[in-house]
Amino acid sequence: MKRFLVVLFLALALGTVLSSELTMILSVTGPHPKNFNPYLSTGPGPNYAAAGLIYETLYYVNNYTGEFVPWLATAYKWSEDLKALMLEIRQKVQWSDGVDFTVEDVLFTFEMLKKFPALDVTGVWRSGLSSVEKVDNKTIKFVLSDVNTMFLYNLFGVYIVPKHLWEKVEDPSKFANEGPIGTGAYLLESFTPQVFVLKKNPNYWQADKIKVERIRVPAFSGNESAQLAVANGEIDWAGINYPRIENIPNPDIKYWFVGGNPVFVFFNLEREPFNDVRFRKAVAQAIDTDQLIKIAMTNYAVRINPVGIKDGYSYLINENLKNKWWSYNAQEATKILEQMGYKKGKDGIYEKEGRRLSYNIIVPAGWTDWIAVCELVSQQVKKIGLEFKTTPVDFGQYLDMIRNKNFDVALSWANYGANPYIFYDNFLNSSNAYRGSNRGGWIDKETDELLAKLKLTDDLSSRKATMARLQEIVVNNIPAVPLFYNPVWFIYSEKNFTGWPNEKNAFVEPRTPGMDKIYLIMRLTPKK
Amino acid sequence: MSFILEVRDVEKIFTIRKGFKTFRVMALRGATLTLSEAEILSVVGESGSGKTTLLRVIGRLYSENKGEIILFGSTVPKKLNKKQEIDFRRRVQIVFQDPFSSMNPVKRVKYILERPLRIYGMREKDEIKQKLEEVLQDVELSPAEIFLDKFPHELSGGQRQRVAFARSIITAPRIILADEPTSMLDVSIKSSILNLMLKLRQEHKIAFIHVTHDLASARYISDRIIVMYAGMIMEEGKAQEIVKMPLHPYTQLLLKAFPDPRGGKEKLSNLGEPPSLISPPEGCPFQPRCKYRTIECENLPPLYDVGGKKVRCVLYKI
Amino acid sequence: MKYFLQRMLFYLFTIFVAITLNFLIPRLMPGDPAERILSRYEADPNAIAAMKIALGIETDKPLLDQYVEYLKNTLSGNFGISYVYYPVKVQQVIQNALPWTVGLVGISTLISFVIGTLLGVYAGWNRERASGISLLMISILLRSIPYFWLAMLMVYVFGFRLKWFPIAGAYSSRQIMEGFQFVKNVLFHGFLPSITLIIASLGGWILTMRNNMVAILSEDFVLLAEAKGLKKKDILLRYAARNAMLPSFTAFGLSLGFVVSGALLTEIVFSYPGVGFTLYRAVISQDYPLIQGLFLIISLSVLTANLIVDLTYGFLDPRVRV
Amino acid sequence: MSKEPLLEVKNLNAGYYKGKKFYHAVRNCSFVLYRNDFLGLAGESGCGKSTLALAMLRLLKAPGKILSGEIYLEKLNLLELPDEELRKRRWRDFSLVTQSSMNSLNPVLKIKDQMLDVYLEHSTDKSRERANQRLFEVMKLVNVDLKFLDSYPHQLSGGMRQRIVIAMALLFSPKLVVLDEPTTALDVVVQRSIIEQFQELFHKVMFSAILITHDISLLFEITKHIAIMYAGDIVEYGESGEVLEDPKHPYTKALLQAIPSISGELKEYKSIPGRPPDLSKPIVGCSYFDRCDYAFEKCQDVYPGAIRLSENGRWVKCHLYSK
Amino acid sequence: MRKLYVAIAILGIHLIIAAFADLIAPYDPSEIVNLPYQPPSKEHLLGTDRLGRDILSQLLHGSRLSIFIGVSVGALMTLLSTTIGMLSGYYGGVVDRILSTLTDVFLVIPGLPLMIVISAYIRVRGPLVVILVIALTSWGGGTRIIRSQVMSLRNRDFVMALKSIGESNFRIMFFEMLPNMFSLIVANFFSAVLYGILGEASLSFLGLSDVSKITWGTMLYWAQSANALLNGMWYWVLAPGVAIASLGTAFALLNFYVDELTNPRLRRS
Repeated sequence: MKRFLVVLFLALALGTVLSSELTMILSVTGPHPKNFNPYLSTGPGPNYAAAGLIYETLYYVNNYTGEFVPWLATAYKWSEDLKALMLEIRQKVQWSDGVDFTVEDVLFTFEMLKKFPALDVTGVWRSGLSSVEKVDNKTIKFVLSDVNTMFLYNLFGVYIVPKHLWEKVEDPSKFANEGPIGTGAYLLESFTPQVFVLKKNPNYWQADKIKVERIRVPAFSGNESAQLAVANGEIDWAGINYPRIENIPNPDIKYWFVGGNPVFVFFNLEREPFNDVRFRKAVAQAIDTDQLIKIAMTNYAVRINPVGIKDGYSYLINENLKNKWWSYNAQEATKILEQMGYKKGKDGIYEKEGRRLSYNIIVPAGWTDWIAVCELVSQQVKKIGLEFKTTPVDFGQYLDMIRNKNFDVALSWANYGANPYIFYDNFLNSSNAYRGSNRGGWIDKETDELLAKLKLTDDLSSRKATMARLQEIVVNNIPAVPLFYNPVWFIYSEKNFTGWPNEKNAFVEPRTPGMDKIYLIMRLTPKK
Repeated sequence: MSFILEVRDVEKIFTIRKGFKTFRVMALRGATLTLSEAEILSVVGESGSGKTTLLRVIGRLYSENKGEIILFGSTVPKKLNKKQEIDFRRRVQIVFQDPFSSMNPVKRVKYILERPLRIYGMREKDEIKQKLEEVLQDVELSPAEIFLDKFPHELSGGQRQRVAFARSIITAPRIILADEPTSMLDVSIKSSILNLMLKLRQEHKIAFIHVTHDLASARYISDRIIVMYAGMIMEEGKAQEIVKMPLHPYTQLLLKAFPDPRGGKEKLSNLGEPPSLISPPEGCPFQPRCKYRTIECENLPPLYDVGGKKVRCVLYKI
Repeated sequence: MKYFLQRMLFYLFTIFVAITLNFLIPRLMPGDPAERILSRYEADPNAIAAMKIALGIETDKPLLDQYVEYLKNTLSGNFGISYVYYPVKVQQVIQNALPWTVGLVGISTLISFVIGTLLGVYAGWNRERASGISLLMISILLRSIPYFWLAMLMVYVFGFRLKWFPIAGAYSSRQIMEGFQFVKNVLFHGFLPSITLIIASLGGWILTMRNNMVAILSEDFVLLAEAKGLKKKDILLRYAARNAMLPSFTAFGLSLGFVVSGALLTEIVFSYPGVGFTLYRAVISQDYPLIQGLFLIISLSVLTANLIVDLTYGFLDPRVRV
Repeated sequence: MSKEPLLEVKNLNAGYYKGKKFYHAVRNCSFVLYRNDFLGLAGESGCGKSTLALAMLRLLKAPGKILSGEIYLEKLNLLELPDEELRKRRWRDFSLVTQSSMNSLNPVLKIKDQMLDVYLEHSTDKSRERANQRLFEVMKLVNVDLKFLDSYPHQLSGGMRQRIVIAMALLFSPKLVVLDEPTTALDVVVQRSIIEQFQELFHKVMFSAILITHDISLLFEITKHIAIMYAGDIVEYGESGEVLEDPKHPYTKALLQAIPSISGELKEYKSIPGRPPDLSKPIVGCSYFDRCDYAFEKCQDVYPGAIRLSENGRWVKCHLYSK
Repeated sequence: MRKLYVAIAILGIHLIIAAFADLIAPYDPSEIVNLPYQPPSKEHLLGTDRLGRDILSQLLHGSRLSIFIGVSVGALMTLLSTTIGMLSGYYGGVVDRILSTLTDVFLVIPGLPLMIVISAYIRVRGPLVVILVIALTSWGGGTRIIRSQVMSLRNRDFVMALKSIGESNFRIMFFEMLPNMFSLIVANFFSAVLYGILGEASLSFLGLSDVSKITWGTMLYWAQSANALLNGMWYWVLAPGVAIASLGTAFALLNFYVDELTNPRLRRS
């Protein structure tokens, strides 16, 4: 009844539908909970909209280009010893309730994160921040306990909230923030669990760049209905998975799947025979990743190279190493196994000393495309005489098994982060062994030292040299077999807006959760 | 001659649960009786009179709340152990009212008859077979082979009741407790079962306690009759005498009510219905319906001896 | 009165069992539920750390203490905070979902029960005729069809192919509607799931009622009603159906549990934002507080419905009236 | 007594299907019921007496079936009457009291409502007042307190229920009341009081009755005429006293020999050996043939027709009495 | 009678398919034999799935596990409900009060939500878990029926008669009474199998079973997750559903047939 009245009220208040209105699907999660707290990221929903469209960060880090775009801060500067960071705060910015945005707000935000670690989702305080100080009305200083040049990535993930409102909140980690007031480009205009609408903030500090008047976010409770809405051309931007999207007959509907996190076949490096690099190499050469992408991922995944460096960072690739990059070669794989002393059994599976090369490859239950990948991988390795049995397990158990080193082979991913440095740290750092993205447990002193070195400098050539050595380690040792980048789902319609990113106009990773949204929307132009 | 069975002051109360309340049903109040060798004793009464309860208490299907049952001079314990039970069951057998339901419909006659023997320890195949044939002859089902392989539903009611009797005599018991053995049978074969009982008494010296509501059958086969009402024995005496000269007003009523084609009946007026067993009337249970009721009936009279008969009525107070 | 009290006691006991099951199941299962939910956010270790604090997950208390606390919380209606809809409270999530389920499932079940029972009366009365036999066969067939599959076919045929009805949701999220238009829209969205539910559960009702009718029709009082020269309509309804309904009515209460189950799958297929769909979402995203809360609410509503059926049964059957 | 026939059943054949088998439960039955007559129909279980009762009131439902025959109620052939016509005559002209009173009342309706259902259905005067008045009358007739009108059947004792069923049967002073084992489930004393009640009514309210029971002693005691049924057929008919004293049919004779009696000399009772024939199989000659001590050749092959024995309507179906 | 023949015919076809799936099926059901999402053609009568496996072969092979799970659930449920119903009905008194309260509790707690909740917590997935979860949450109805039958049997004279010859309770229950309830138990079994088949399909459809095993339920799960209907691959959804419904119908018919036999009041003349 209540909801009915709300809808009724909105209907009367709103009147006609405006032309430059963007309809987008942030994610398919069912009815919207009224939650505009940008820090609460457990369930995707209106809080996704809050992050970026209503609240903003100090800088926007473009993961696609690696570019740092000044946002609520206009400049940053490291101190000589790289232990302090000075930020210039943008002036003449107002909160949407008319109060001025000041250094105090920034200070308050970081102090709040310190007080409520639950809100510190990017981990600024956990990655070495020791204090935040206001220098003057324009400048704020971040003091670190240790040198960590990667700190920027933690820092620029924090959304700044207004002090004058949030200081009254008793526990901001349980604060749903139903009436959000931010510095961002949009204001909450109407809300129902089925749909909420954001309208342009007329006082936005870069209001002239915003041509999208309204953003409508309908709630979809099921993939089917969301997909149907997409197919019917009702959606301008959908961050959802759509199997066989190429079958949609509507010419306006386009998609661009940029590579996200890389997917690997991980081995438990503590176990035989996975601790033998020859065996790992045999598996790597047995897998035809093109086929995986084409069939299991229905062409939506993005090709990966053996060192896992994305195109945007190709300048980091160690060209000298390219001749050592391996590729699909089943005969070579068989040869390696033979050399290792394995003999083919009656069933065509290699064995040595009575041990068959038969292993379970674990994959989270319900992740249907990955299960498909596993099935295909099994078929591929079977051809060289290996048996990988697809074993979908409950997700919690899956992570448990990896964490407890209780697996042989796993299909899993590594968190790429903002750039290849972060990716390599996630992927290879022994501190991330089993618990983090280093799922196979690659433990190597040299690797760890190289990764530490990356944090101590912000000099590109020095980083490049370190990266080159890391790539060598990866290519020589194959800690895991990279298969492809998982797609970032991005479906758009050219019916109402132009300026979308795509292969030809690749300026952003079009993700829905954070700041990428506003960066993208600023580049959209209504058609009429 | 000593009695083979004595029942002394047996009381049986059932508790039934209805919602939160429990009710005590006074099914049997102070029943006392004796049984001599090869005697047929009929217990007559309407439904709810406690006659079946009495039989089942004696037959150890229920255990009494009070009182004593003495079999061959020794008291039968309330709870029998395995050995006592077999010993008891061997000597005392029960025949049930409904031959259509007193035998497991999915078992053959052979199995039904064999079970008691096996329970009581007979293992020899030939011995068992011989025994089976013997008892079937005894109950006049011959040739035995035809019947052994039949299922109960393939037999007529009378035949089934004969099988039931065969089962009960197979362990050579001394007492058979027969619970309305003819009430479910067709009129034309009723008497054959009665005759069978007479024959078994004759040939095997088996004593019967025969529970029935059919006075005519009771008169026909029994030596003595006990009349029960509302869980109590109201009158006891020789069968012929009870029927010819009933003493207790209830017995008189029962006899008058009993259909008799030749009886020019005097009219009974509407005489009400038997009392509730949960809260039976004070004193004589029959007094609310009794036309001779006096103030004295408020107290329960004892069984008076009146010329060889016993009767529970103040009219016969000496 | 005694009867009611006894039933009440039984339901209280059952609620207690349901609550306890709810408490025990996650704790009896191997693994730590807290860890499991957190591990979803492994993507960023920083986020996990933050989450762990936010959700305030403590697991090292003795089981009994946890139980007592759980009982206290549950009885005071505090089911905790949903993980998926954080920081929304579980009871709020349920409150949003419940009206839709009650509306959709309640109405459909009632309609199905009424139609099914009437058809059952018909099938029982005409059990020798072709019409009765075909009704019987249809209900046997309907009983063997998975609810969700029927729902999928409905979506495909009437939603996707013919485009007569929307395929999902409780009302349109694309336009903003005024009063009557909104009601119309809700009814329009509810039509297909409702029809699915009605058809899918119809078989059971027909079968139950038909069998009851067949049994009752052989009773003496029905024969006597005919001997009395009563009209066929009266015999059928006042004598036969009136009595045949009694077991059906009890079955109605009992099968509410099954209806909720059936509706659950139907809700999922139609993405209908009711309790069942919310449960499904909670399960796939391992939102344990929400799972627990929902299961409790589902059990409670089924129990309440059962209780109501029990209480009203007395009005239908004088024999249990005290 | 007027010898005007009220109900005439002629060559009635009926039975029921059990699986594929047809049980020919009523074979060639014929009898006459006179006005204000009290006819007893005696037979053992399975002899077809209940089928006959239902068939003659056209209440035999599938799987039961009437094969052939004629049933005249005052010259009106019930079997040819249109359904609606028959329905309207039911209970006004003839009523039925069935076997177990336990099941003959609708458990969910008050006694009063059940009575009103019938009364308002058939009465020309639909006024409630008149209806209530009539209800009170019949309740008084069977000596039941009016307060029980507001009871549900389960609240009454068996005897009470049976009285009410009888009261209901007399709502319209029908010409014929058929009582199918009305007292079987009751204790002797209650049975006696109900029978007495009924006899009284029989004298008070002029109607004819057919009493069906297996309790032959009772039947002989209270009815005017008696019909002995065996294997689906009435084998002997006559005044009760006459049949009792001088049974003609060998079956009747044997039956009377087999029933222990409460009075008279104590003698040995003999049951009838053998069992009745299988009704699903055709019977050519006399159905009692294989159990009969007097049977001769003809009995096996030739169906014995009814042989009138005396002027007062007594007849028997037995070849012993054919010339 | 015709019901019986129809049921036996359907069941027979399913059993034959299940037994000879290897011979009948054109392909290995888990082998990738073509491009994914192929429409029906001569090579693939029901097309291929998202991996390029033959859907028809999956349908044929799927009957094995579907039938196995259905029958196992039926057997387990029947075992549980017979034993509990028997003990509860035979002993009466306190035993009965405890057992029948337990039964009632399980009867009113909604089964599928409970199954889903349990499945959500159980980490191990597989046919055995599915069987256990379905059977352990759903034995209440059967138990009630058995119990009431036992209670009516217990008061039959033959049980009294057996007690009177000193037969043991165990023998009375399981050798004497049980055969009398045979058809009831069989009817119970059939309806439990139906329940098991539908239950498995439901759990699998929700992805709560081991979806890498091929059953009709998991086929529907895959079809749904591949958006089969919106992509016009209706045959992928239709085929397993028809298979479930037909097998279910066979058991429902058997159940009804035996029910009619058992319950004379339902018997058709």
